[in-house]
Amino acid sequence: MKLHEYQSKALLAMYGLLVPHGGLAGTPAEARHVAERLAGPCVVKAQVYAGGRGKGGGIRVVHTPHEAETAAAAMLGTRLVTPQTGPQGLPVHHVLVEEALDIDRELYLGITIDSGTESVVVVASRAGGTDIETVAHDHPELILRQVVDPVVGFQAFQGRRLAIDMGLPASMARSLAGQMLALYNLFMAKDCSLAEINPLVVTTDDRVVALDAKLTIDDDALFRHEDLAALRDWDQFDPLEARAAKAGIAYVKLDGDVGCLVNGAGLAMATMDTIKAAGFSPANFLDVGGGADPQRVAMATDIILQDPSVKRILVNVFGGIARCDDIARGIVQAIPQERRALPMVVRLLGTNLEEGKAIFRASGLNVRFVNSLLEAIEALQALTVP
Amino acid sequence: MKLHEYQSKALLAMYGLLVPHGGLAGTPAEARHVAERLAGPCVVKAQVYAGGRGKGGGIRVVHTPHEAETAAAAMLGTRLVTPQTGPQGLPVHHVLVEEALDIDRELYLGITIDSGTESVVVVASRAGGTDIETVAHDHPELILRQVVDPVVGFQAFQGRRLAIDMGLPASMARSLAGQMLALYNLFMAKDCSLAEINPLVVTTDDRVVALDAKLTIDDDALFRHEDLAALRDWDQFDPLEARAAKAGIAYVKLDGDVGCLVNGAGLAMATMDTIKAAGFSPANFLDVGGGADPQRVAMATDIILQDPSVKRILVNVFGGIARCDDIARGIVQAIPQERRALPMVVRLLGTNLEEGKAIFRASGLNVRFVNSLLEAIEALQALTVP
Amino acid sequence: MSILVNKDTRLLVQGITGAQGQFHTAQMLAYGSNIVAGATPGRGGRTLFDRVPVFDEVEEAVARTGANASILFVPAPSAADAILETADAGLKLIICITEGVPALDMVKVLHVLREKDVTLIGPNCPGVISPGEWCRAGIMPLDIHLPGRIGVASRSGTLTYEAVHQLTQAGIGQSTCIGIGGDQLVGTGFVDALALFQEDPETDAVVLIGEIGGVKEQHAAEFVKARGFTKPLFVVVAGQTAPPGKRMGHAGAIITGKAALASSKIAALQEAGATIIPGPAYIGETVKQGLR
Amino acid sequence: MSILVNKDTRLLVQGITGAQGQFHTAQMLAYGSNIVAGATPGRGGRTLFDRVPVFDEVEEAVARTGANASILFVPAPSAADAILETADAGLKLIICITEGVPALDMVKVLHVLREKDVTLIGPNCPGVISPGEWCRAGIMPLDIHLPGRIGVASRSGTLTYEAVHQLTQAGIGQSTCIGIGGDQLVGTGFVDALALFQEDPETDAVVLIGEIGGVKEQHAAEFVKARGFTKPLFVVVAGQTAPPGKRMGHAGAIITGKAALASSKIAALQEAGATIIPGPAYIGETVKQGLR
Repeated sequence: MKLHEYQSKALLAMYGLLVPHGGLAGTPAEARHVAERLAGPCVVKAQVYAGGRGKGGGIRVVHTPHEAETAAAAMLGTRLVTPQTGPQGLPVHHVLVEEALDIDRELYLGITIDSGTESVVVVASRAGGTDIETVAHDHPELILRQVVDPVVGFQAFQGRRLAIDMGLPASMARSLAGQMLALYNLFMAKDCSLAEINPLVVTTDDRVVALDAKLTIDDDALFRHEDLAALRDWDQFDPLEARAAKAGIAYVKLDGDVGCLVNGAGLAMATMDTIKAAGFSPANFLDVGGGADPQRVAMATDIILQDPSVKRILVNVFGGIARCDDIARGIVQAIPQERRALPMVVRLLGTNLEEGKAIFRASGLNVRFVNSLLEAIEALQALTVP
Repeated sequence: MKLHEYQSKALLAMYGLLVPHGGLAGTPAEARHVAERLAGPCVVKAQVYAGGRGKGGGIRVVHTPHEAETAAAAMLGTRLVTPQTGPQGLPVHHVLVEEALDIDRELYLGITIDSGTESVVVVASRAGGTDIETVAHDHPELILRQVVDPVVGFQAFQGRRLAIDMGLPASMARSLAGQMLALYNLFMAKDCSLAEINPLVVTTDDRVVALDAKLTIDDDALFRHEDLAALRDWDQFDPLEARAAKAGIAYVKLDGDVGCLVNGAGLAMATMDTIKAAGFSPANFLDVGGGADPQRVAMATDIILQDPSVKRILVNVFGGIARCDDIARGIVQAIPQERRALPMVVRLLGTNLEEGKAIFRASGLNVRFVNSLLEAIEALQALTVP
Repeated sequence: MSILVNKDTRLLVQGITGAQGQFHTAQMLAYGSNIVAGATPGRGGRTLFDRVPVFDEVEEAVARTGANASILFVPAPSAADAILETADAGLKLIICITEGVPALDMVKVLHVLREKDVTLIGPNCPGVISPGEWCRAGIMPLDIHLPGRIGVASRSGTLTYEAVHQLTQAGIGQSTCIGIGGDQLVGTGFVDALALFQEDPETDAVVLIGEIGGVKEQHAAEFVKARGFTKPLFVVVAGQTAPPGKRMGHAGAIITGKAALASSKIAALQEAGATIIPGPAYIGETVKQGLR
Repeated sequence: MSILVNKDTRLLVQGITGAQGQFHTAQMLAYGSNIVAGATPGRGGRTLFDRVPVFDEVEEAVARTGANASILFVPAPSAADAILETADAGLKLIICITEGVPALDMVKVLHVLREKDVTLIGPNCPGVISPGEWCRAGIMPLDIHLPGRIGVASRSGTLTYEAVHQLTQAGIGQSTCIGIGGDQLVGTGFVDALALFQEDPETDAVVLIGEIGGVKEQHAAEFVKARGFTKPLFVVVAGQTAPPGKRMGHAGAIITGKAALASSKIAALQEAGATIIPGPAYIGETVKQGLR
């Protein structure tokens, strides 16, 4: 689960990291008030679940409270489009107004879990302020890593080593190591899957400040962080994805026209690959999840149908536990009268297969049954879209 | 560093353990007020740094607020003598007034560090409410242990296992495991060297409550627990021991008449053994600590002299780093005119030995120099006490 | 023969009294698996299916029944505790079906298991089945497997079933099928699975089903290149059409960086000498032709 | 020969720029120890005593000077970090003089060191000296040692010096003297020290100086009984007159339970066949007679 920048920074501050002075504003007037309080040049930053905001006009440097108000007015209530949001952008309901700092260097600091070493790793780079994946690709030597021993946790010496290897003077290594330890403590305490400060800046007066911050909490650990779980901002999701997520369905909107309904993430991806192999493009990724009970199947079907691009549907439920009649009932129930002609290729495996087929046949839906992925490819190719 | 029962219980409660309702009282009237608020039978408990309070009259069950006031009046301002305090007892400045509970069973729960496994161990026993060392000696099979893996910490299954092996019903195992985990979290967070709940009671309505609690904080870790360090109650120390501790001198008052001043704990114990071998008894254990600078030596000498039992002194400073003239100066400076005749056996090794001897000789003190422990034995035996 | 589980596997089911645990215990018994005990804290003392005694504690279950492997259907918040309890009781094979175990729990648990030399399959996996041994320690459909000499290893559940189904339809039997689990951190990776299949005289070839995300397939490729696995290897990688930066259901199925792309994985495995299956629809067909 | 340190020891001094570090570095150099580098975070770049380069990081110090052992004079709050840094840099012998390291820090540090097969002496110890090799990695007085063939192992600092002094006065030289440290948790115990002395062809016998508290002496007795150590062993246990329940300076020197009593320790060691020295005053005399 992503957190907004302002939420991430509040946690950073709680764990002892320096963040710029500032305040959250939901209206242009509030933005002006924050800027008045800060008394100096400020930065107005749109709060959305995406990076690349600078390129989309979501970060503005302002010099007066009036400018802050104007900048906030230009952002609030709009949808911000950045290289990471897709063309529809994300809604801006809040802006963060912060003091502008005099920056000497921009560093990168990130913590994540590395499956190779099965450990938490702290990643740092002197090349902060830019896209870290680009740095990793173009200048891998600038990406420094320290693997954390789970017995003792992150150690100060590792922080000093990262600081020195980033080219910082030894005199600053200790304080930077302290900031890294603080971020590590936050990462562990809040079950983060990613904690990223980019850039972590060194100011001209040698303070180390988190200029931006991005925390992602491990969804699987939210059961022990009810306070954080409550922070999820559903407005930042595609409405269909949000609806699916609330129902426990993994759904990702894509740009093709073949809707697909599958159980299991791996099989769902394989089904998308199969759609592509047939010469089409998937309209979505959809994993209806374990059990595939009728209500969930109906909900999943409805979500697929809400996407206006969908011209045909491929159902691929590999049961064993799943009852085919339940699945058929769920789908039939969810398809409204006016969409009954939508061509569907259905591949079911499980108990009560014949009963399921009978329900489909009785429904009047435009269904073609197949027994394998190979047949599904052929069936998709043979479809005539009305 | 020991904590008082009420301080320990406040920490327990903070970590989610159940403790009896109650309040601290510094006067009989306050004790009455607490008892009025609790409205029911209460227990009045003297707050001293020692166990065995029941045997010394430091724990009284009362049935009315008036009785609570009377019991508190009988304790407050006195010195409580228990089997663990020595004959001089410890001063009672506060009593804890708590609700009396209906008890079904009394368990023992303790956490400490085991040097054998180099791990934290959780110890539990169904034989709570009694001296656990006696239980360990007479019924070792009643002492259950779980070694904690430092990677993952104490696990719920270990708690359930301890609970079941203590004979508790499986239905209670989970909640007891939760209490154990809470105590473990406290132990780790506060750098305890001992966390003991004895008894941990199961009430007749199946609540698990810490009836008594004893936390000892690792002195070496107090640098990261300033809040706890401030809780040290110097009134609970022998005044000489307190003065020594504040100066960084390890001093323990004993019941012989040979004062000894030594550097190093092991050598100090060896010196005590040597005093015994000479047919005398040590008046104290005293490790003057590293460096043995003149101020510390003077302070240590003064502490020894404050003990009226001291009839002779053995100085054993095995230097290398220590300068004998410094040591001589420290001792000479600390001995007042009227004690100059006190017989002293001095064994010094280090630089400037001759200068040190010269200072002693010039001082008029009654000093006999020796070169070895064997000579020290002979010298002690040859002493004539004025 | 087979790897990991066989006729001598004496299986303990943890979380046996839950809905999923009971359902799959019935299925495993129906398949022929030798389930000797169940365990659920606070629910010990009963007997399920007229033959499976349930205990409060794993230690007791092991002591009383000689269980030598365990399959876990416990809630995700208790999974770390249950795995550690099982390892503490001395079992050397633990199969964790549970989905949604926090990643930081697994960091710690795996560290302990590596020290103790315990094999963990999963978490978030369909388990292991050795059809020729009639041992199913998992949740896979009962009727898709065929005893034979091909090993299957996969990160996905239903995609494993798909692969097995295609193999069986093509008349190709399986020695053992392992779902290693969809999470970023799992106990047994592709490399471990390949090493086991390499040593198994009754496995002739392996079908490996990869996915986008992570570098597990690259590790497998390195292992093969280093001659750790020398039998024929057939590979399909799902998610070739998944767009970057989007989370696709599984915790691990998110593309970040080039290594995580299906194309990078396929290239690495091809370079290592594996036969690349052109797409998920062609598993049975490709393996059948490749084994001729 | 000797154990742990010898002529080939290339010593790093951590915390070299502090008062204690500088003082003892001078002393060690004076004795003849081969000190190749120093390290203090934030103080790198200078050279001390005209010959010892100081680095910010242990890793760099090792890489640049080939140091193969380290002695630590760091503040107690940084000791765990410094030990871990040293182990991470690949050194296999770490001598931690620092006193006052929190016990829970040591629980974790020791767990890591055991995994990495690193030998730690201390903390809270006087270090190690091999007189015949002119290598002093410690803080013991310079002028009390005599090259020879007796090993000394002790929990106490000054009591070790006392023992060594008595031996030297009696004309008995030492191969290596180890102060294992006064804390409850130390890296190298009596058992480890005895095992090393057993293997050292130039050590003929060992003097072990125990103390009240803990069970380290009992472990030594068990090791001797199990024939892990078969050379002559002389033992004195300090604190026979210390009253129970009182903390005597050292973290570990508190008597709790019967095992912690001097008498229990002496009985165990006597049963194992050790020669019991009647008191701390008689170490030189007893060993001299025993060796005849």
